[in-house]
Amino acid sequence: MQVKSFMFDMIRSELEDVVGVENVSTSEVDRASYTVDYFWLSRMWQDRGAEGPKPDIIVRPGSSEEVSKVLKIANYYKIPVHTWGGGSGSQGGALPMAGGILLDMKRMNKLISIDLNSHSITAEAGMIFQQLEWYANEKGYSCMHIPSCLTCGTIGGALGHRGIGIFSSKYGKIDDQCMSMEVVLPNGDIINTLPVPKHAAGPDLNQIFIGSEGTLGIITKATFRLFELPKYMKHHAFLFKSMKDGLAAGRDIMQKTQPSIMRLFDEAETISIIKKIIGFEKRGAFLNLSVDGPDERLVDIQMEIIKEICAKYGAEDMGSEYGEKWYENRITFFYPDHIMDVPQMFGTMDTVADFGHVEEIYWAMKNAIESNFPGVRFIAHCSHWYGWGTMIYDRFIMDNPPEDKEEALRLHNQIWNTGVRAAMEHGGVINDHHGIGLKLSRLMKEQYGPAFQVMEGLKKSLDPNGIMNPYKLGL
Amino acid sequence: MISDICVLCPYGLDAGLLTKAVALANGAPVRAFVPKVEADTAATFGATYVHALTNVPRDENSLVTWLKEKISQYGCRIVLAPASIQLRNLMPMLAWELQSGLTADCTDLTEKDGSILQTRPAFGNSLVATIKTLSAVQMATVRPGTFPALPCPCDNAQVTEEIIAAPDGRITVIATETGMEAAPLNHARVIIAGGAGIGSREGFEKLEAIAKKLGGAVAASRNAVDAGFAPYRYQVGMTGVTVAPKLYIAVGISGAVQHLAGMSGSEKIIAINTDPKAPIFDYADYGIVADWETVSNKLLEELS
Amino acid sequence: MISQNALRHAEKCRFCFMCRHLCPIQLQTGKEVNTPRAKGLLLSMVNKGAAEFDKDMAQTMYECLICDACVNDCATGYQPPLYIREARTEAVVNDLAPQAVMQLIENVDATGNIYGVQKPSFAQEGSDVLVYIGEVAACKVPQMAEGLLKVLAKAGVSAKVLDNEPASGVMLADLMGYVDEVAQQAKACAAAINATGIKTVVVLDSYDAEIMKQRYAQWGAEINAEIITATAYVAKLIEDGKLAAKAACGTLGACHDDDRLARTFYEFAPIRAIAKAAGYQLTEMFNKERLAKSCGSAVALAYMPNIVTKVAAGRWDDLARTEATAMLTASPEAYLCLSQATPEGKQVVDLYSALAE
Amino acid sequence: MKILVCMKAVPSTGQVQVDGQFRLQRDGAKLQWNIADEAALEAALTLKSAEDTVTVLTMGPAKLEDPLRELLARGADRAILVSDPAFAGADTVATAGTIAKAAEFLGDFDLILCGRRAIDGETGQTPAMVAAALGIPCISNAESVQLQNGAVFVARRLESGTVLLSVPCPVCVSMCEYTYTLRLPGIMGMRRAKSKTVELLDSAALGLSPQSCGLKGSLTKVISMDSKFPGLRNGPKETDLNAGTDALLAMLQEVVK
Repeated sequence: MQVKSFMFDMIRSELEDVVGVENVSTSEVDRASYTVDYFWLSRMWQDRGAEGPKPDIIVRPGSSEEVSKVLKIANYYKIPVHTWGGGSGSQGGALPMAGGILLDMKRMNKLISIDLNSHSITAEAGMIFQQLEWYANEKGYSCMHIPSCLTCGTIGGALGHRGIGIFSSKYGKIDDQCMSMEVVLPNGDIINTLPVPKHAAGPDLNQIFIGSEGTLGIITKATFRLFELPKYMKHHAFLFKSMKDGLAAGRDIMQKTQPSIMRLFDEAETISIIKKIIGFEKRGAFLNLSVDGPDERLVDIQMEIIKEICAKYGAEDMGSEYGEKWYENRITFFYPDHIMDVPQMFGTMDTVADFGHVEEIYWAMKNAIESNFPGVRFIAHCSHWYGWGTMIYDRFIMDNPPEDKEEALRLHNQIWNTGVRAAMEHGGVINDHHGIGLKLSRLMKEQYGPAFQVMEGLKKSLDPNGIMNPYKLGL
Repeated sequence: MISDICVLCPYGLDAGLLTKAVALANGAPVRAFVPKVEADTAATFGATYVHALTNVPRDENSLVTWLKEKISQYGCRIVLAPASIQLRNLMPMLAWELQSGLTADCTDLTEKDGSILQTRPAFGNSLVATIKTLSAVQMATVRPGTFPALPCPCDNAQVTEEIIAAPDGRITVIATETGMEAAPLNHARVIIAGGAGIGSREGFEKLEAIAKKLGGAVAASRNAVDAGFAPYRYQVGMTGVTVAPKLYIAVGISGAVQHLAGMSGSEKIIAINTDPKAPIFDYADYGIVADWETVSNKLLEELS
Repeated sequence: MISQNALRHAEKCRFCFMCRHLCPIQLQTGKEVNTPRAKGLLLSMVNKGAAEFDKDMAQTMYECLICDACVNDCATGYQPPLYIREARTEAVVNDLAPQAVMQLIENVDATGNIYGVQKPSFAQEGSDVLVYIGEVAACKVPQMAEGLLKVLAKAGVSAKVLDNEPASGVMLADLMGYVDEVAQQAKACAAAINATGIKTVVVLDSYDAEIMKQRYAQWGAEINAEIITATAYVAKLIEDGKLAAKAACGTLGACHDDDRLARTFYEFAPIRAIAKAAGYQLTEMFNKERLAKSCGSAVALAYMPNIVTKVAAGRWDDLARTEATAMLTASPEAYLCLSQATPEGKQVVDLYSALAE
Repeated sequence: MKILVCMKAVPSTGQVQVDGQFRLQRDGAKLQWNIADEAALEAALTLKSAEDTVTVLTMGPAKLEDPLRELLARGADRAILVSDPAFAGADTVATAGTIAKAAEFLGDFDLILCGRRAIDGETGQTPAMVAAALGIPCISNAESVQLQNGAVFVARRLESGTVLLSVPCPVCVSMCEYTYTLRLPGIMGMRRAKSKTVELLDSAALGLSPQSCGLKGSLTKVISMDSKFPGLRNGPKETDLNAGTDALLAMLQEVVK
């Protein structure tokens, strides 16, 4: 943002007039704290002592009206606006690559209402998702959106990149759980999507803004469905001889029953992460699942059917202890020392496909990565299941990446291109629930082909000056 | 077969070490420097040349030059000694005088084409190193009790009397106060460690009573120290001492990774905890799911 | 700069967002720098020469209550207060600390307490226990000190209180980290306590109890007596029948577990026993016990009143979602902070005074 | 009285890496002062009266300059960093030779205080070797050190109990862990230390040829190193109190006899 300092201070005082002096900052310290999110490249860049992407000015809005006024100012002066919630996105979606204004949404963290009649809860989008869950739990309910970043990200962040929680196989993704939203458009207009998520009044505006990653507008409020906290939850684990048997069993389970959690680990991940965290010693494809609900009879019947299906595919019944242990440690996987960290290089290439293509995609990606990049390990598990298919949550791990940061960046992007293209060639979709952000922005046109013009049209009409989160989502 | 091997035990024979020397010598003669009163015991454990020492100065500093002359005089090439406190101080000085390599606290010695390879733990037993000595004379100290003592009487033992006329050391002993104080933590064979589950300082006094009966030492997890139940010097783990005893009893310890890093080298680990899901059980050879106080009371009865 | 060990913790926290939801200051200010992650990231950047430890960064390191909510949450035992305190030492050594903080340090130099006043004395003779009042109760919440002493008298306990009671060092430790000046205060305090020869020390402010129990021994300032929190001691008196329970007062209250009872001593039952004995009907806030949200600390209130008042208001919001009209506390620090933001129709109750009436 | 305190920086975490020549990876791991060496420094600072000086010396990588300056803040008068790539990989003989050379270079000391053993190498040989190299006696395993009219009084812990010794200067004493608690740096101390310089001594300054120090000057060589990390043992869990205690007693008898 090459604006002379006099003009810079004029804009700054205009922004202070909107949100108050104490909610605007240009201090080095504030700017530095927005240069890293969970994206490996931004972490590696900092770890190597390099300077990350800094915003020029941080603005902390307190209401939708303030957001609207800030966007009007940004549009007038054509200053890029990057929206930052929890900052825990793994795709670089919130990184202020173009400098300009960094809109930190976390002041907007108020609970607006809980409607126990229609089982819904409404809150401002800057609230950390765990706070929303606690407000629901207080009344005996739950949003059943429990991702590993429950305590890290905000409501706006989860909606921004179409997040998912571990109970998604039964309770759906964030885009299934969201009923309606208030969004501030790039021109400053404050709009509301229709009050109910299912209707026949034209295309669904919710689904346009969910997953837009701050490029089409800023989500300021959202209403979600509430579920009664499940009284009964039972866990179980099985060991399949191969990933192939596991996938087939998973498909039948999803069609005959409704598990809330189901995770199938490939042989490589079973003998590494699963062994390390829950002490499971055997080889093969480990599967753990949970069934929950208000009625114990319904839970037990489903568990019986699941045991029959797994037996049919030659699985060994490992009892409930490992299943419980996985559930108890579901969050400890993500704390320092357990989760992978620099200096290792790693990436989580989740792709999603129908049952027909899932297995060939798994082998295509595994071979593409391991053959093209010696010294890179590939582990995978299927953690979110649908009636029509599942997703592969696969990771590549390189223990000692190149010392030079530019070389490490180049290699990282090459591995990503190879893996994602291998998935797309076999009918896989670029991402299931981590989002596109900066990391996969360059591959969106390859994924959509001519269909991408629809999104580009939307962008051109809603954000003619291109100020909203530039370089992200391919827009 | 190793020739010119000698064992230095001026303050008391370590029969196990002598047995190991005899084994390493494998037929070659073994020389031993022992107090006169233990001269014939040395012979029964296989020493061929026994130097019966009298008038041994209490301060090991004064013994260095005398021993240096003896070693050169008899051309000893492999010099072994027990890793007692005084000999761990004497041997390095002797090694400097002889400009020879010395490895301390060895847990094993193996013969390799005429010289010895020393094995010893590093960094609290999480690393085990094998070391070769490059100098002509090779020296090593060995932890007492490492090798079993096996009699192997040598009938043609030659005993020579040695009255040590060492210059009187400038160190004068003023007072001695005997008493077996609890073995220091990283020396103890048995350690009983308490966690936050012990709940009070009095609880730790009960562990101390048990430790005294076993001749072992008491340790504590960081949580117990932070809660003020035990002093900082008991703390085992990343920010405390690293230990590797024969037997480590973890009482009321949940098993944080920082604690495990400090005691995982123990030969046998026993965990006592009321919570069956405590992570410590996964790292233990044997677990007792019970309240620590009842188990301790029962132990105290049985031991007294 | 900071020690290698503190840097190790900072470099584990810099990319980890797992405890972001708990920081009571971030929940009010919404600032990214008011999170343990950001502080770890900044100190790692300074260590790698990519950022400068300036006045603003020093200010950030003081925008933290050291309430241990993040420490309590971390599954692998990492501790942001370790590097936050050391950064404060660095700030004071290089004269970068905020002016308000330097003023409190000068007050301590002049008068031994952060308020820069002559610490009111509650001196009295006694032999069963020594009661350590602490500067917050003495200077700012005297009725709580009087309440506790009355309760002990009612229970027939002969309680001694030191004349010009020395500071425990906990305030200075929050202002400048664990440095020699704090250890000197600790040694002086331990000496005064040991001089009385009394074997039980009842500590009114749980912050004082924490530093006495956990740090004094490491600095060679052993107290050869049993340190017990006032809540635990009074609850024991009730349990032993030495204090009669009062009639129900008809008010529904909720107990606030202060930071040290919640996350250092894990002591939850005593405060509730005292509340019942004081005649209150009890309900619970959702965030309670180890997850109790901090309402601020006295030293933080002294150097950043506006932020701490907002944090106290945040704790009142938790009460607002229950039927209770009274926030019950036995900590002078919590009482002082909560009373900065008492909403309409609600009251903050000092349990010792309630029990003593 | 001139007091020298020799200290060693050791990796502070449980996890330790080894490089190609089986040398402990020091640069990756974070470092802390060896626990027993901190007791030695505190003993020196306690003994020190106005006209005495305490010089603290460590041999190690250049990044130890800051931690050394911090020791100046705790009360040491001079801080010496003996550092040179040629010193890397030194065993105890080479280390002791280099430290002794540095001690001679800095002028004759009346009392040398060290920790009795380092928690990483755990050989406990260096203090005695430095003493031998300087031709002075060494008293190891000390619990306390006092000074009375020019003589040093040492309480030494032996297997049989504690012995109180008196010895004239110069002498080398190695301290047990936790016998003295190292004082914290003060704000005043840190401000003074900021202006003080940490003195660097390399092989050239000490007149040591590369062949006589570091890995080349060593008389012992590590030829293999294997690591035993906390492995899962998954032992059986006994829930019956009596059976559990009896099994525990059996194991105890076996170890204690």
